[in-house]
Amino acid sequence: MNIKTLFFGVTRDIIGEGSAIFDLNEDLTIADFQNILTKNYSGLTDIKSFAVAVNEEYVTEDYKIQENDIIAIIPPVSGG
Amino acid sequence: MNIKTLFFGVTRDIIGEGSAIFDLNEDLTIADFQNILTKNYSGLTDIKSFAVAVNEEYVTEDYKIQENDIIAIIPPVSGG
Amino acid sequence: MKENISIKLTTNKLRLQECIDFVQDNSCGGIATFVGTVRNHTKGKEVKQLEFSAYTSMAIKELQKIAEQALDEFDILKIAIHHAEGLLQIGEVPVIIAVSSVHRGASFKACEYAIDTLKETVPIWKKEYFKDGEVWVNAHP
Amino acid sequence: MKENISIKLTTNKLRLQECIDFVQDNSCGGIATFVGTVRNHTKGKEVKQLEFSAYTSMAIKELQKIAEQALDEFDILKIAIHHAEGLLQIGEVPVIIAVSSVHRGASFKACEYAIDTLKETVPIWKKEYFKDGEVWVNAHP
Repeated sequence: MNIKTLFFGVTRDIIGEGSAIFDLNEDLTIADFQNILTKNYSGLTDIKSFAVAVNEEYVTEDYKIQENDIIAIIPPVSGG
Repeated sequence: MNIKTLFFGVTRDIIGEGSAIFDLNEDLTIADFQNILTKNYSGLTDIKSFAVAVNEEYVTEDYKIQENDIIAIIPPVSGG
Repeated sequence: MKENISIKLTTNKLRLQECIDFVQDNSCGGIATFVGTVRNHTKGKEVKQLEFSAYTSMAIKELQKIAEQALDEFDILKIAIHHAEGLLQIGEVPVIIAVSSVHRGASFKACEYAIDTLKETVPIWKKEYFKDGEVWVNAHP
Repeated sequence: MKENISIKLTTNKLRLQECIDFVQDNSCGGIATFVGTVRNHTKGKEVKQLEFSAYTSMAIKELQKIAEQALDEFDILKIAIHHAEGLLQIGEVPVIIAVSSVHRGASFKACEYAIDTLKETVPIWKKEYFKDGEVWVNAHP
Protein backbone atom coordinates (compact mmCIF):
# COMPACT_ATOMS: atom_id res chain seq x y z
CA MET A 1 0.00 0.00 0.00
CA ASN A 2 1.17 3.55 -0.72
CA ILE A 3 1.62 5.64 2.41
CA LYS A 4 2.19 9.36 2.35
CA THR A 5 4.74 10.60 4.85
CA LEU A 6 5.38 14.21 5.87
CA PHE A 7 8.73 15.57 7.02
CA PHE A 8 9.26 18.70 9.11
CA GLY A 9 12.08 20.74 10.57
CA VAL A 10 15.48 19.06 10.58
CA THR A 11 13.97 15.92 9.02
CA ARG A 12 12.78 17.84 5.99
CA ASP A 13 16.30 19.22 5.53
CA ILE A 14 17.81 15.69 5.74
CA ILE A 15 15.28 14.12 3.34
CA GLY A 16 15.43 17.11 1.04
CA GLU A 17 11.68 17.34 0.64
CA GLY A 18 8.53 17.85 2.71
CA SER A 19 6.75 14.63 1.82
CA ALA A 20 7.26 11.26 0.14
CA ILE A 21 5.19 8.21 -0.80
CA PHE A 22 6.37 4.83 0.50
CA ASP A 23 5.09 1.49 -0.78
CA LEU A 24 4.72 -0.48 2.47
CA ASN A 25 3.65 -4.06 3.24
CA GLU A 26 0.57 -4.59 5.38
CA ASP A 27 0.83 -5.01 9.15
CA LEU A 28 3.87 -2.81 9.62
CA THR A 29 4.18 -0.86 12.85
CA ILE A 30 5.58 2.62 13.26
CA ALA A 31 8.75 1.01 14.69
CA ASP A 32 9.12 -1.09 11.52
CA PHE A 33 8.62 1.99 9.37
CA GLN A 34 11.26 3.91 11.33
CA ASN A 35 13.73 1.08 10.59
CA ILE A 36 12.88 1.32 6.88
CA LEU A 37 13.45 5.08 6.94
CA THR A 38 16.84 4.81 8.65
CA LYS A 39 17.94 2.23 6.02
CA ASN A 40 16.88 4.55 3.19
CA TYR A 41 18.19 7.81 4.64
CA SER A 42 21.52 7.57 6.42
CA GLY A 43 21.07 11.04 7.94
CA LEU A 44 18.03 9.97 9.98
CA THR A 45 20.06 8.53 12.87
CA ASP A 46 17.92 10.23 15.52
CA ILE A 47 14.59 9.15 14.12
CA LYS A 48 13.97 6.53 16.82
CA SER A 49 13.78 9.36 19.34
CA PHE A 50 11.40 11.43 17.19
CA ALA A 51 7.64 11.45 17.70
CA VAL A 52 5.31 10.22 14.99
CA ALA A 53 1.80 11.38 14.17
CA VAL A 54 -0.76 9.53 12.09
CA ASN A 55 -3.59 11.59 10.66
CA GLU A 56 -2.60 14.54 12.84
CA GLU A 57 -2.59 12.62 16.13
CA TYR A 58 0.48 11.40 18.03
CA VAL A 59 0.83 7.58 18.01
CA THR A 60 3.13 5.15 19.82
CA GLU A 61 5.64 2.99 17.94
CA ASP A 62 3.44 -0.13 18.14
CA TYR A 63 0.71 1.56 16.07
CA LYS A 64 -0.13 -0.61 12.96
CA ILE A 65 -0.05 1.45 9.79
CA GLN A 66 -3.28 1.29 7.75
CA GLU A 67 -4.34 2.10 4.20
CA ASN A 68 -4.81 5.88 3.69
CA ASP A 69 -2.88 6.82 6.82
CA ILE A 70 -0.88 10.01 6.55
CA ILE A 71 2.25 9.68 8.65
CA ALA A 72 4.21 12.67 9.95
CA ILE A 73 7.71 12.48 11.41
CA ILE A 74 7.84 15.00 14.24
CA PRO A 75 11.37 15.94 15.33
CA PRO A 76 11.61 17.63 18.76
CA VAL A 77 9.29 20.62 18.64
CA SER A 78 10.52 24.12 19.49
CA GLY A 79 7.56 26.46 19.25
CA GLY A 80 6.79 29.25 21.70
CA MET B 1 3.47 68.04 70.89
CA ASN B 2 1.22 68.48 67.86
CA ILE B 3 1.05 65.37 65.67
CA LYS B 4 -0.54 65.33 62.25
CA THR B 5 -2.55 62.21 61.52
CA LEU B 6 -3.88 61.10 58.12
CA PHE B 7 -7.03 59.05 57.60
CA PHE B 8 -7.82 56.92 54.56
CA GLY B 9 -10.60 54.74 53.23
CA VAL B 10 -13.25 53.75 55.74
CA THR B 11 -11.41 55.63 58.51
CA ARG B 12 -11.67 58.90 56.60
CA ASP B 13 -15.44 58.38 56.27
CA ILE B 14 -15.76 57.68 60.02
CA ILE B 15 -13.65 60.66 61.07
CA GLY B 16 -15.25 62.88 58.46
CA GLU B 17 -11.96 64.33 57.28
CA GLY B 18 -8.65 63.28 55.77
CA SER B 19 -6.37 64.61 58.47
CA ALA B 20 -6.34 66.00 61.97
CA ILE B 21 -3.83 67.45 64.45
CA PHE B 22 -3.63 65.84 67.88
CA ASP B 23 -1.86 67.37 70.88
CA LEU B 24 -0.09 64.34 72.37
CA ASN B 25 2.09 63.85 75.43
CA GLU B 26 5.67 62.69 74.96
CA ASP B 27 6.56 58.99 75.06
CA LEU B 28 3.28 57.70 73.71
CA THR B 29 3.35 54.55 71.62
CA ILE B 30 1.18 53.81 68.60
CA ALA B 31 -0.89 51.51 70.85
CA ASP B 32 -1.50 54.41 73.27
CA PHE B 33 -2.49 56.65 70.38
CA GLN B 34 -4.92 54.04 69.06
CA ASN B 35 -6.59 54.02 72.48
CA ILE B 36 -6.90 57.81 72.39
CA LEU B 37 -8.47 57.64 68.93
CA THR B 38 -11.05 55.01 69.93
CA LYS B 39 -12.03 57.16 72.93
CA ASN B 40 -12.49 60.23 70.71
CA TYR B 41 -14.23 58.50 67.78
CA SER B 42 -16.74 55.82 68.74
CA GLY B 43 -16.88 54.55 65.13
CA LEU B 44 -13.23 53.45 65.18
CA THR B 45 -13.91 50.09 66.84
CA ASP B 46 -11.68 48.19 64.38
CA ILE B 47 -8.70 50.50 64.68
CA LYS B 48 -6.66 48.05 66.77
CA SER B 49 -6.57 45.73 63.76
CA PHE B 50 -5.55 48.49 61.34
CA ALA B 51 -1.98 49.08 60.26
CA VAL B 52 -0.21 52.33 61.09
CA ALA B 53 2.47 54.14 59.12
CA VAL B 54 4.79 56.83 60.40
CA ASN B 55 6.43 59.05 57.82
CA GLU B 56 5.27 56.70 55.04
CA GLU B 57 6.69 53.52 56.59
CA TYR B 58 4.73 50.81 58.40
CA VAL B 59 5.45 50.68 62.15
CA THR B 60 4.52 48.27 64.94
CA GLU B 61 2.30 49.31 67.83
CA ASP B 62 5.23 49.70 70.23
CA TYR B 63 6.72 52.50 68.10
CA LYS B 64 7.28 55.66 70.22
CA ILE B 65 5.76 58.72 68.56
CA GLN B 66 8.22 61.59 68.07
CA GLU B 67 8.02 65.31 67.33
CA ASN B 68 7.24 66.00 63.64
CA ASP B 69 6.06 62.46 62.95
CA ILE B 70 3.24 62.19 60.45
CA ILE B 71 1.04 59.26 61.39
CA ALA B 72 -1.25 57.51 58.93
CA ILE B 73 -4.03 55.11 59.90
CA ILE B 74 -4.08 52.38 57.26
CA PRO B 75 -7.30 50.34 57.18
CA PRO B 76 -7.07 47.00 55.30
CA VAL B 77 -5.80 47.83 51.83
CA SER B 78 -7.68 46.71 48.72
CA GLY B 79 -5.70 47.82 45.72
CA GLY B 80 -5.12 45.75 42.60
CA MET C 1 14.01 55.30 40.03
CA LYS C 2 16.10 52.49 38.61
CA GLU C 3 16.30 51.90 34.88
CA ASN C 4 14.72 48.47 35.18
CA ILE C 5 11.68 49.61 37.22
CA SER C 6 8.64 51.56 36.04
CA ILE C 7 6.16 52.62 38.74
CA LYS C 8 2.99 54.65 38.12
CA LEU C 9 -0.01 55.65 40.19
CA THR C 10 -2.20 57.72 37.93
CA THR C 11 -5.71 58.96 37.17
CA ASN C 12 -5.01 58.38 33.46
CA LYS C 13 -6.06 55.20 31.68
CA LEU C 14 -3.41 52.47 32.09
CA ARG C 15 -1.83 51.23 28.86
CA LEU C 16 -0.62 47.64 28.59
CA GLN C 17 1.54 48.32 25.54
CA GLU C 18 3.45 50.97 27.51
CA CYS C 19 4.29 48.37 30.18
CA ILE C 20 5.27 45.78 27.56
CA ASP C 21 7.46 48.30 25.74
CA PHE C 22 9.16 49.21 29.02
CA VAL C 23 10.05 45.64 30.04
CA GLN C 24 10.81 44.39 26.51
CA ASP C 25 14.50 43.75 26.08
CA ASN C 26 16.39 42.11 23.24
CA SER C 27 17.88 39.64 25.68
CA CYS C 28 14.51 38.63 27.12
CA GLY C 29 12.77 35.43 26.09
CA GLY C 30 9.38 36.18 27.57
CA ILE C 31 7.12 38.66 29.31
CA ALA C 32 4.50 37.72 31.88
CA THR C 33 1.78 40.24 32.62
CA PHE C 34 -1.16 40.57 34.94
CA VAL C 35 -3.99 42.87 33.95
CA GLY C 36 -6.56 43.50 36.67
CA THR C 37 -10.08 44.25 35.50
CA VAL C 38 -13.12 45.63 37.31
CA ARG C 39 -15.56 42.79 37.95
CA ASN C 40 -19.30 43.43 37.58
CA HIS C 41 -20.18 41.53 40.75
CA THR C 42 -18.89 40.84 44.24
CA LYS C 43 -20.40 38.29 46.61
CA GLY C 44 -23.46 38.05 44.35
CA LYS C 45 -24.12 41.80 44.23
CA GLU C 46 -23.90 43.80 41.03
CA VAL C 47 -21.12 46.40 41.05
CA LYS C 48 -21.78 49.63 39.14
CA GLN C 49 -18.34 51.21 39.36
CA LEU C 50 -15.25 51.34 41.56
CA GLU C 51 -13.22 54.10 43.09
CA PHE C 52 -9.58 53.77 44.06
CA SER C 53 -8.02 56.18 46.50
CA ALA C 54 -4.45 56.03 47.74
CA TYR C 55 -1.99 57.40 50.26
CA THR C 56 -0.17 58.42 47.14
CA SER C 57 3.36 59.19 48.36
CA MET C 58 3.54 56.05 50.51
CA ALA C 59 1.86 53.88 47.86
CA ILE C 60 4.53 54.81 45.33
CA LYS C 61 7.25 53.91 47.85
CA GLU C 62 5.60 50.55 48.54
CA LEU C 63 5.20 49.80 44.82
CA GLN C 64 8.87 50.63 44.34
CA LYS C 65 9.78 48.24 47.19
CA ILE C 66 7.81 45.42 45.57
CA ALA C 67 9.60 45.97 42.27
CA GLU C 68 13.00 45.98 44.01
CA GLN C 69 12.16 42.83 45.97
CA ALA C 70 11.03 41.11 42.76
CA LEU C 71 14.32 42.02 41.07
CA ASP C 72 16.25 40.75 44.09
CA GLU C 73 14.35 37.53 44.50
CA PHE C 74 13.72 36.38 40.92
CA ASP C 75 15.97 36.15 37.89
CA ILE C 76 14.14 38.87 35.95
CA LEU C 77 15.27 41.75 33.76
CA LYS C 78 12.68 44.52 34.18
CA ILE C 79 9.38 45.12 35.91
CA ALA C 80 6.57 47.65 35.45
CA ILE C 81 3.79 48.16 38.03
CA HIS C 82 1.12 50.68 37.08
CA HIS C 83 -1.96 51.34 39.23
CA ALA C 84 -4.98 53.55 38.61
CA GLU C 85 -6.55 56.09 40.96
CA GLY C 86 -10.07 57.52 40.82
CA LEU C 87 -13.31 56.19 39.34
CA LEU C 88 -13.23 53.09 37.13
CA GLN C 89 -16.08 51.53 35.17
CA ILE C 90 -16.73 47.78 34.70
CA GLY C 91 -14.07 46.24 32.44
CA GLU C 92 -11.57 49.07 33.03
CA VAL C 93 -8.09 48.31 34.30
CA PRO C 94 -7.02 49.18 37.88
CA VAL C 95 -3.61 47.51 37.69
CA ILE C 96 -1.05 46.25 35.19
CA ILE C 97 2.11 44.34 36.06
CA ALA C 98 4.61 43.30 33.40
CA VAL C 99 7.84 41.36 33.99
CA SER C 100 10.51 40.28 31.52
CA SER C 101 13.10 37.56 31.98
CA VAL C 102 15.48 35.41 29.99
CA HIS C 103 13.64 32.26 31.09
CA ARG C 104 9.88 32.45 31.47
CA GLY C 105 9.41 30.72 34.83
CA ALA C 106 10.95 33.66 36.67
CA SER C 107 8.60 36.16 35.01
CA PHE C 108 5.50 34.23 36.05
CA LYS C 109 6.71 33.88 39.63
CA ALA C 110 7.71 37.54 39.91
CA CYS C 111 4.46 38.74 38.36
CA GLU C 112 2.35 36.69 40.77
CA TYR C 113 4.54 37.76 43.69
CA ALA C 114 4.08 41.42 42.73
CA ILE C 115 0.29 41.34 42.48
CA ASP C 116 -0.05 39.24 45.66
CA THR C 117 2.19 41.61 47.61
CA LEU C 118 0.57 44.73 46.14
CA LYS C 119 -2.79 43.55 47.42
CA GLU C 120 -1.32 43.09 50.92
CA THR C 121 0.92 46.07 51.47
CA VAL C 122 0.25 49.03 49.17
CA PRO C 123 -1.95 51.73 50.77
CA ILE C 124 -4.64 51.86 48.10
CA TRP C 125 -8.33 51.44 48.88
CA LYS C 126 -11.16 50.33 46.67
CA LYS C 127 -14.74 51.45 47.13
CA GLU C 128 -17.44 49.46 45.37
CA TYR C 129 -20.59 51.26 44.25
CA PHE C 130 -23.80 49.22 44.18
CA LYS C 131 -27.30 50.24 43.12
CA ASP C 132 -28.19 50.72 46.80
CA GLY C 133 -25.01 52.17 48.25
CA GLU C 134 -21.26 51.93 48.43
CA VAL C 135 -18.75 50.09 50.56
CA TRP C 136 -15.00 50.10 51.23
CA VAL C 137 -13.68 46.67 50.25
CA ASN C 138 -12.16 44.65 53.16
CA ALA C 139 -12.79 47.55 55.52
CA HIS C 140 -13.92 45.19 58.27
CA PRO C 141 -11.64 42.14 58.09
CA MET D 1 -14.26 26.45 17.86
CA LYS D 2 -15.74 27.17 21.28
CA GLU D 3 -16.76 30.68 22.23
CA ASN D 4 -14.23 30.80 25.07
CA ILE D 5 -11.22 29.72 22.98
CA SER D 6 -9.29 31.74 20.41
CA ILE D 7 -6.57 29.86 18.47
CA LYS D 8 -4.41 31.38 15.74
CA LEU D 9 -1.37 30.26 13.77
CA THR D 10 -0.54 33.08 11.42
CA THR D 11 2.13 34.80 9.35
CA ASN D 12 0.65 38.15 10.42
CA LYS D 13 2.04 40.12 13.35
CA LEU D 14 0.51 38.94 16.65
CA ARG D 15 -1.47 41.56 18.55
CA LEU D 16 -1.63 41.45 22.36
CA GLN D 17 -4.63 43.75 22.56
CA GLU D 18 -6.61 41.37 20.34
CA CYS D 19 -5.93 38.54 22.82
CA ILE D 20 -6.80 40.73 25.81
CA ASP D 21 -10.02 41.90 24.16
CA PHE D 22 -10.97 38.29 23.43
CA VAL D 23 -10.51 37.01 27.00
CA GLN D 24 -11.79 40.14 28.73
CA ASP D 25 -15.13 39.50 30.37
CA ASN D 26 -17.18 41.66 32.70
CA SER D 27 -17.18 38.87 35.28
CA CYS D 28 -13.40 38.45 35.18
CA GLY D 29 -11.17 39.85 37.88
CA GLY D 30 -7.86 39.45 36.11
CA ILE D 31 -6.03 38.46 32.96
CA ALA D 32 -2.65 36.72 32.94
CA THR D 33 -0.67 36.80 29.73
CA PHE D 34 2.57 35.41 28.41
CA VAL D 35 4.26 37.20 25.53
CA GLY D 36 7.17 35.34 23.97
CA THR D 37 9.88 37.46 22.41
CA VAL D 38 12.77 36.62 20.12
CA ARG D 39 16.00 36.65 22.12
CA ASN D 40 19.14 38.05 20.53
CA HIS D 41 21.36 35.26 21.84
CA THR D 42 21.29 31.54 22.54
CA LYS D 43 24.05 29.64 24.33
CA GLY D 44 26.30 32.65 23.93
CA LYS D 45 25.82 33.03 20.18
CA GLU D 46 24.20 36.06 18.61
CA VAL D 47 20.90 35.28 16.88
CA LYS D 48 20.08 37.35 13.76
CA GLN D 49 16.52 36.18 13.15
CA LEU D 50 14.23 33.20 13.68
CA GLU D 51 11.99 31.20 11.42
CA PHE D 52 8.99 29.23 12.64
CA SER D 53 7.52 26.48 10.52
CA ALA D 54 4.61 24.27 11.51
CA TYR D 55 2.63 21.19 10.65
CA THR D 56 -0.18 23.67 10.45
CA SER D 57 -3.31 21.52 10.54
CA MET D 58 -2.01 19.37 13.41
CA ALA D 59 -0.56 22.34 15.27
CA ILE D 60 -3.95 24.03 15.33
CA LYS D 61 -5.53 20.84 16.69
CA GLU D 62 -2.87 20.59 19.41
CA LEU D 63 -3.28 24.26 20.36
CA GLN D 64 -7.02 23.69 20.60
CA LYS D 65 -6.42 20.67 22.87
CA ILE D 66 -4.22 22.74 25.19
CA ALA D 67 -6.92 25.40 25.44
CA GLU D 68 -9.59 22.79 26.20
CA GLN D 69 -7.40 21.10 28.81
CA ALA D 70 -6.71 24.47 30.45
CA LEU D 71 -10.46 25.18 30.61
CA ASP D 72 -11.08 21.70 32.09
CA GLU D 73 -8.29 21.82 34.62
CA PHE D 74 -8.33 25.40 35.87
CA ASP D 75 -11.14 27.68 36.97
CA ILE D 76 -10.76 30.08 34.05
CA LEU D 77 -13.21 31.90 31.79
CA LYS D 78 -11.50 32.28 28.41
CA ILE D 79 -8.17 31.57 26.78
CA ALA D 80 -6.42 32.83 23.65
CA ILE D 81 -3.31 31.15 22.18
CA HIS D 82 -1.83 32.85 19.13
CA HIS D 83 1.40 31.67 17.47
CA ALA D 84 3.37 33.15 14.59
CA GLU D 85 4.72 31.37 11.51
CA GLY D 86 7.52 32.51 9.20
CA LEU D 87 10.47 34.83 9.75
CA LEU D 88 10.71 36.89 12.95
CA GLN D 89 13.24 39.56 13.87
CA ILE D 90 14.78 40.15 17.33
CA GLY D 91 12.15 41.55 19.72
CA GLU D 92 9.22 40.31 17.64
CA VAL D 93 6.58 38.08 19.18
CA PRO D 94 6.30 34.37 18.31
CA VAL D 95 3.59 33.56 20.85
CA ILE D 96 0.92 35.22 22.98
CA ILE D 97 -1.21 33.47 25.57
CA ALA D 98 -3.94 35.30 27.48
CA VAL D 99 -6.19 33.80 30.15
CA SER D 100 -9.01 35.39 32.12
CA SER D 101 -10.50 34.17 35.38
CA VAL D 102 -12.63 35.37 38.26
CA HIS D 103 -9.74 34.80 40.70
CA ARG D 104 -6.24 35.51 39.47
CA GLY D 105 -4.40 32.40 40.67
CA ALA D 106 -6.17 30.23 38.10
CA SER D 107 -5.15 32.53 35.23
CA PHE D 108 -1.49 32.38 36.16
CA LYS D 109 -1.53 28.59 36.49
CA ALA D 110 -3.42 28.09 33.22
CA CYS D 111 -1.17 30.52 31.34
CA GLU D 112 1.99 28.79 32.52
CA TYR D 113 0.45 25.37 31.81
CA ALA D 114 -0.42 26.47 28.27
CA ILE D 115 3.04 27.78 27.36
CA ASP D 116 4.79 24.80 29.00
CA THR D 117 2.57 22.32 27.14
CA LEU D 118 2.79 24.23 23.84
CA LYS D 119 6.57 23.93 23.96
CA GLU D 120 6.28 20.15 24.46
CA THR D 121 3.50 19.05 22.16
CA VAL D 122 2.66 21.49 19.36
CA PRO D 123 4.35 20.62 16.04
CA ILE D 124 6.07 23.93 15.43
CA TRP D 125 9.80 24.21 14.75
CA LYS D 126 12.13 27.12 15.27
CA LYS D 127 15.23 27.71 13.17
CA GLU D 128 17.82 30.14 14.52
CA TYR D 129 19.89 32.15 12.06
CA PHE D 130 23.40 33.08 13.15
CA LYS D 131 26.05 35.10 11.32
CA ASP D 132 27.72 31.85 10.28
CA GLY D 133 24.77 29.57 9.61
CA GLU D 134 21.43 28.32 10.84
CA VAL D 135 20.21 25.54 13.10
CA TRP D 136 16.95 23.83 14.02
CA VAL D 137 16.45 24.35 17.76
CA ASN D 138 16.39 21.12 19.84
CA ALA D 139 16.77 19.05 16.66
CA HIS D 140 19.22 16.70 18.35
CA PRO D 141 17.97 16.17 21.88
